[in-house]
Amino acid sequence: MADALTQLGFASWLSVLIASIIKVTLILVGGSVGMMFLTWYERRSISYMQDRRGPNRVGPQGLLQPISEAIKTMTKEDATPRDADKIVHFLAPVVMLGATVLSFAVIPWGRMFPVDLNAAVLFVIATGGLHSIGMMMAGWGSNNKFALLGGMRGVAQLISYEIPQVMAIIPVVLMTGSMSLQKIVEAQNDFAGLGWYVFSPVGLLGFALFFTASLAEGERTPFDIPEADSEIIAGYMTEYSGMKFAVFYLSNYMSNLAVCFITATLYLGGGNGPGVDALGGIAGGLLSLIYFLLKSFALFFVMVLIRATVPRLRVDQLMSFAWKFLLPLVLVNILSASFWVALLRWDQQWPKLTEWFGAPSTADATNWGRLAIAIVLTLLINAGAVALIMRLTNRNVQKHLYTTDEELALGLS
Amino acid sequence: MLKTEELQINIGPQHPSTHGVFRMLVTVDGETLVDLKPVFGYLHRNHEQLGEVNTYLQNMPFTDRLDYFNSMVNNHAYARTVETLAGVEVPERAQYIRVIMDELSRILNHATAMGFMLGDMGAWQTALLWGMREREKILDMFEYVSGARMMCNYCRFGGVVRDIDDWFITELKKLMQGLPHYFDDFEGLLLNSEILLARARNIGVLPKELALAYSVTGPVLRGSGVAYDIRKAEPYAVYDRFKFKVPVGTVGDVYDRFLVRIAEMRESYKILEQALEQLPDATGGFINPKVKQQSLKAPAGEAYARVESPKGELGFYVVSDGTGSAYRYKVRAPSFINLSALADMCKGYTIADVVVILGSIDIVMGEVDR
Amino acid sequence: MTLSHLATEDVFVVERNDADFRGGQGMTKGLGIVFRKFRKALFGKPNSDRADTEGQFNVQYPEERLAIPEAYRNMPILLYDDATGHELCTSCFQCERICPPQVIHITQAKDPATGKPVPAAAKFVLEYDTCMSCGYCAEVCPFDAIKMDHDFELSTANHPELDVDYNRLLRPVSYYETIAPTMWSEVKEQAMKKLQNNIKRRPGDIGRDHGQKIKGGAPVAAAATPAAGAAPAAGAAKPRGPVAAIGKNMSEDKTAKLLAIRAANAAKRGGGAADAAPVAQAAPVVETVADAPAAASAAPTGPVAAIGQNMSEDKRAKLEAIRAAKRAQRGE
Amino acid sequence: MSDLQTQMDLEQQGVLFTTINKLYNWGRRSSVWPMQFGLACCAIEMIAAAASRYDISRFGSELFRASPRQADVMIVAGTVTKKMVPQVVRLFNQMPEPRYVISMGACATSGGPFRDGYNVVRGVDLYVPVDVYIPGCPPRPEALLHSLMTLQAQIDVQALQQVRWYGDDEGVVNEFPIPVFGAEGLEVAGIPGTADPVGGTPKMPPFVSPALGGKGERDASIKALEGNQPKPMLRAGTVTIEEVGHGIAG
Amino acid sequence: MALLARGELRSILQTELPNVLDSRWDTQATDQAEAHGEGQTVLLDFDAVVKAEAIVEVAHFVRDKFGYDFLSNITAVDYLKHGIIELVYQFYNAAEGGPDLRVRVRIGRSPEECIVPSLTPTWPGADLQEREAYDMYGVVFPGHPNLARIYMWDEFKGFPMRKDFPKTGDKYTHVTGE
Repeated sequence: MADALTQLGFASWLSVLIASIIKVTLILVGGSVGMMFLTWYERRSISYMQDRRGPNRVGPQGLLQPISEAIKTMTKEDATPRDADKIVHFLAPVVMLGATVLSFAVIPWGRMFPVDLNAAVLFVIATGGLHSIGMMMAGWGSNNKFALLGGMRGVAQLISYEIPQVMAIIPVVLMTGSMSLQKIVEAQNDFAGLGWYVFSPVGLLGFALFFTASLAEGERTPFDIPEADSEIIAGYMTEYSGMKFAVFYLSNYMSNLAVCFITATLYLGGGNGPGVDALGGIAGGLLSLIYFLLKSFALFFVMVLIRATVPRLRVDQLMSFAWKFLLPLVLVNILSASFWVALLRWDQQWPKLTEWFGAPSTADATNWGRLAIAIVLTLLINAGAVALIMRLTNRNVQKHLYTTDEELALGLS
Repeated sequence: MLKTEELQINIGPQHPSTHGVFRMLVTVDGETLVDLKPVFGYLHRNHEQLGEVNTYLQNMPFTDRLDYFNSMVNNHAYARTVETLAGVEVPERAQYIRVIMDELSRILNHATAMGFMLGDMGAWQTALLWGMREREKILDMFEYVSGARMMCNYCRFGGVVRDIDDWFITELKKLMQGLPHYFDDFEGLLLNSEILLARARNIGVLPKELALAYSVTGPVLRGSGVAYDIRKAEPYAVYDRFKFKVPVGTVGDVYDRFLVRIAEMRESYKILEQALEQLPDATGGFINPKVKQQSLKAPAGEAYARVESPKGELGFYVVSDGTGSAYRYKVRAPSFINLSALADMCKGYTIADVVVILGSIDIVMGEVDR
Repeated sequence: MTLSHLATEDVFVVERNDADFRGGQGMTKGLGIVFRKFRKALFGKPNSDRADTEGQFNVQYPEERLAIPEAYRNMPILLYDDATGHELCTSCFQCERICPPQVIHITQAKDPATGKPVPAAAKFVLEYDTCMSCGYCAEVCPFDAIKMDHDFELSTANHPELDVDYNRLLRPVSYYETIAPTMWSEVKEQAMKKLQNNIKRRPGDIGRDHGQKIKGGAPVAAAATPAAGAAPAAGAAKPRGPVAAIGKNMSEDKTAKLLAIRAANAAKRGGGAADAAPVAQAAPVVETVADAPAAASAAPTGPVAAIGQNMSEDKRAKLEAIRAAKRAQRGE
Repeated sequence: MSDLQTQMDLEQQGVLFTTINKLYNWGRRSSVWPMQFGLACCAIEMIAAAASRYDISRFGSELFRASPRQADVMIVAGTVTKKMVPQVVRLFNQMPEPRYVISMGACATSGGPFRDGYNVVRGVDLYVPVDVYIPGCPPRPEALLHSLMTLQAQIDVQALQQVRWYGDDEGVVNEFPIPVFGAEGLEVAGIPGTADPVGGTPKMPPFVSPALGGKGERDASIKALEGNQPKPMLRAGTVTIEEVGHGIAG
Repeated sequence: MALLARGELRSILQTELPNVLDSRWDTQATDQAEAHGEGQTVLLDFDAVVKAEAIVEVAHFVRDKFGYDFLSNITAVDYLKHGIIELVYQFYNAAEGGPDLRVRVRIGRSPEECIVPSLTPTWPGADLQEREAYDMYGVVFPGHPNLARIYMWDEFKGFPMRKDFPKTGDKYTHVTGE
């Protein structure tokens, strides 16, 4: 965009500045409008799952509902508890929102990239990690037992789930050979825009693991423990009202939006889809944006569906799920990803193999044989790992259930 | 070992998952619960004292407000007590109508109670709202016969206030067409859900002997493996004419109570089917016309009558001094006494489990505090 | 433990399936069921029958209403005869005595000439704010003078307004006949016969003076709230939508009639300004409002608009007049 | 609000201010978040109002906030007992302005059928000002929705420059006194003696509803109903508590 | 292990545990005389009235001997005119079903006499009911682990369910004059 402005006759520093301002504005507006739509979307869809209608009276089909809520929360009295740590209490929502908005800098909108960072994946994860600081600040600054409990739970959860989340991305990075989100999207453009990673066994498992870990990162059911209504009131947000609460709310939903965007980008091909390349230009860009939003909102629908269906886990179960279930699977997935890469991209790793078999590529549709071997091999590894871990988990549960050995034997037979 | 400090937390009286205004003084070590002290009285509205001032008939609508989910059952128990005291005959049709209402109440109570428990677990209202949906459909019918949705005030001494008509029976049959689908959906939603199993299995275990010592009744007792159901142990109304089974659990945990309640809904369905089949025609009348409702005077004496309310043994102990109102009026409220087992059930589990265990006991504060 | 009171076939142990392999299939099944419900609620036909367990169950309250069964009891009202204006109440104190929370307060009327009690009530105060809607007053009344109303839209900002006096308790017999035709037809003859007997024992205007007050248009400050609200809101109350059919349905003409009466009452109590316009228009409004889709969004302001406690008396009258005119326009 | 009201506002304030005012009111009226706070029977009807058939979410009010800090309206749904009323007042004090109270049902409004009891408060408006009262025991869910619409109508007629929470009005009370448990009943700061004795009439009048212009003051004009016969509560003997003594508790 | 008929317990106790019966209420005749007469406070006696200090022994006796292991209900009744408070214990036989078995204890109303040993150590289900009787009637249960007020606040004085508790019950309404 800066280049276009320079061509129009602006000084180079000015064009960079203008371009940046425009981008920042677009990100902020896009993020908040997306968040508002998201709240409406969640409330309406969860309503229909429960045979009711949901907000439909404020504006057409209730679309203006989030705006009215924004007006209300912004004008509501801002109460700070008397014994709170005022500065920390004030800064917590700022940190939360800041972290979320930062992550939007690298998130692509279809094929439009605000900033193409070559370590974008790391950047997203890093900004996600900032949330835990905001939560801890909120929990500590409020001087409230429930808030503190919520903050502690939140930090523990975020830190433990960041590990499987990061490691679930490694296969994608391996397969692409880059950490740039743009490269990742480009790499999924084979097969007429349908060469998404999710269609490979590695990507499928990676998708499932990443999505699950992201649910925990975004405090969505079944991992909404930091703000578990029925246990600890509103968690770390208990003492927040008015605008600060609105900022928490905003950042929560924006980070959910970010999670959906990132998942769609990493595994569902971002803005790729049939017809995007064929159209090209602005029309193609728009189509890719539509594809991208559709994918993201479909993912969010799954989140809503899960929220409407399942109860939440307990804290210890949450932890053991992260460490005993997600982490081993993620490691296995990295293993099978390296097999996949070795089979399909050995030209970069082992030149000797290239001499024997020729240069392989996923884009090369003639290499069906190698692709098939890769799929079968990784599928076997992944499926075997999943089956084994589940078996072990079941065993653990039954061990826990039955006290005596006979009963255990009975349960296992 | 690291030295840890115990933390005292107040859960309630205003807390989303205390089912009203119940307060628990919880001592935790980390997230593990060390001690739990229930605190009552936030909804103590002098029910028993008012029962000594009111005449027998005047007290009937007050019993509605005890366990406000099952006003029909409360009415039944109270009417039975006063009938025992005053020696009033009840026509057969009225008995059947009361049974129908009781079993409908049981279905709606279990449907919503399980919904509340799952809501406490964090399933975002879905199970609750599906239960509430069935409840609304049943309440429509209650409203039609009694005039009110929740506070039915339906029983009178020696019968019921209004007969059920064809509309009611047709609608009941329609309702019963739908109920099995609801049961299936409800079971499919969560019965085998891995997260529910993780949250409910082996949580809040109450062994058989302890359950008896704690005098718990209803699904909590049966979940612990004691097959004690007043409808079988001391049959009242016309319950001895129906074929139904008493579901019992084996472990006595939250999951068993959950399963027992689902099974009980299905058994209630069977009773409803049989009651509709056996329902006598209207010639016998639906109320004993000889009873003077407003100026009923019971002879001096005492009476205790109990029914199997969805929450357990609901009994009224009434002492009469021969006047038009009770001298002593005491309610044996099931959820009140079931609560005495709470502390024991919760020890050693985490805070997150406490709300689930509380939900699995299925309390109603109107009855606990009276 | 032996369970001698229970036969073994009467007991069964619930199946825990503890040993089953759990690999996420239970959760997936749950998600599937929720998605099916979602699909049925969004695209399927709305719930129309008590046997349905899926489909949209929602009734959009101010515009769509559930039919209320005849037996429904909300708050007690007193009846007066349309033709003569005589109240049915004879102040026999039966209801006051039976009332469990003791919210009925009656003062018997006295013959001004002789000072002897007359079978009519001079004052009748009912505390709506405490009434527990048990329906005993209506049950015991030997003269069928006190009945349970179906109007539940009584919320107000003014607490004293909830101690309702005679003027605001009175409804014509025709009103009750509309809301509960069968229940009234059972007692009608007997009630009217008793009323005729009582009228003979009432000298002058006693037993009718409250009705006179209404006709005179004495401003009862807060009375406009429930009643005036009822007119436009009930205008949309044509029980439409399949869910409404679940209850025992009121027929459409019955609803229209009910609206007309409510509107008339509102006009009477609201004072001169509103006079006949809303009464005349009430019935046609039913069709208009229900048919025009745009009116649906306008309707929620109906009951709401009637509140305005901050407004002065004349301002409210002005407003009422404007609204009546608008309604008349729409009706034509 | 109505055209007439709008017309009058326009003449008074000018178009811009009216627009801001309307926007402000619209924002608040369309998203009234209730506090998740149920006391007794009425709470079940409150839940029913949030359930599928009545669905309070259509009005944007389904976000029942468990924390008073984020709630706009406290629906007092059920009997307020003397043991509970300190919590109710505390919760209300914790709510940020603008805040509203809906007194749902007979018990919350006046103590309802239980008002003669020794542990029941005769109306929550003795302790916190109430915006909307709903009679009924319990009110239908529709009645709760109607009360929400009543509240919305009240919000509609508020003017930005007159609302109590923005001005520096002297008389506005923000913190309501939390009653203290005494030996014979509840004691309230500012009221001499036991303000709400057990088994007796409260010695203070209720608060004026904010919807009628109340700013936290009590309505001095209210008195007991004439010709109101007390129900004989003492049935056997006339021995008073002092004679028998209550040595065990003391 | 057998079900007992109403009144049977009294005769069994007379032979098996002769010391536990409360001699003041031994004769049936006086009780019947008290029970009649309209408007009179009643004092009914169908079952065994045992001494306060013997209640634990009797409870164990009926549990071990007859299988009445389920303590369902404890009711306190204040007979103001006679100056006594009666506690009615209702036991059930969980294995055999059937009606309840009532055991009574009669104690004076004054703080010195109003004492009954607690059943909570054996039947933890009695915990809340005994606390209720303490709160409402002022019956003290030695041996109870946590005998505190259950419904009223701790600062409160008096026992509201006793018949002599002052309840004025005058109305308070919001009608502003005429």
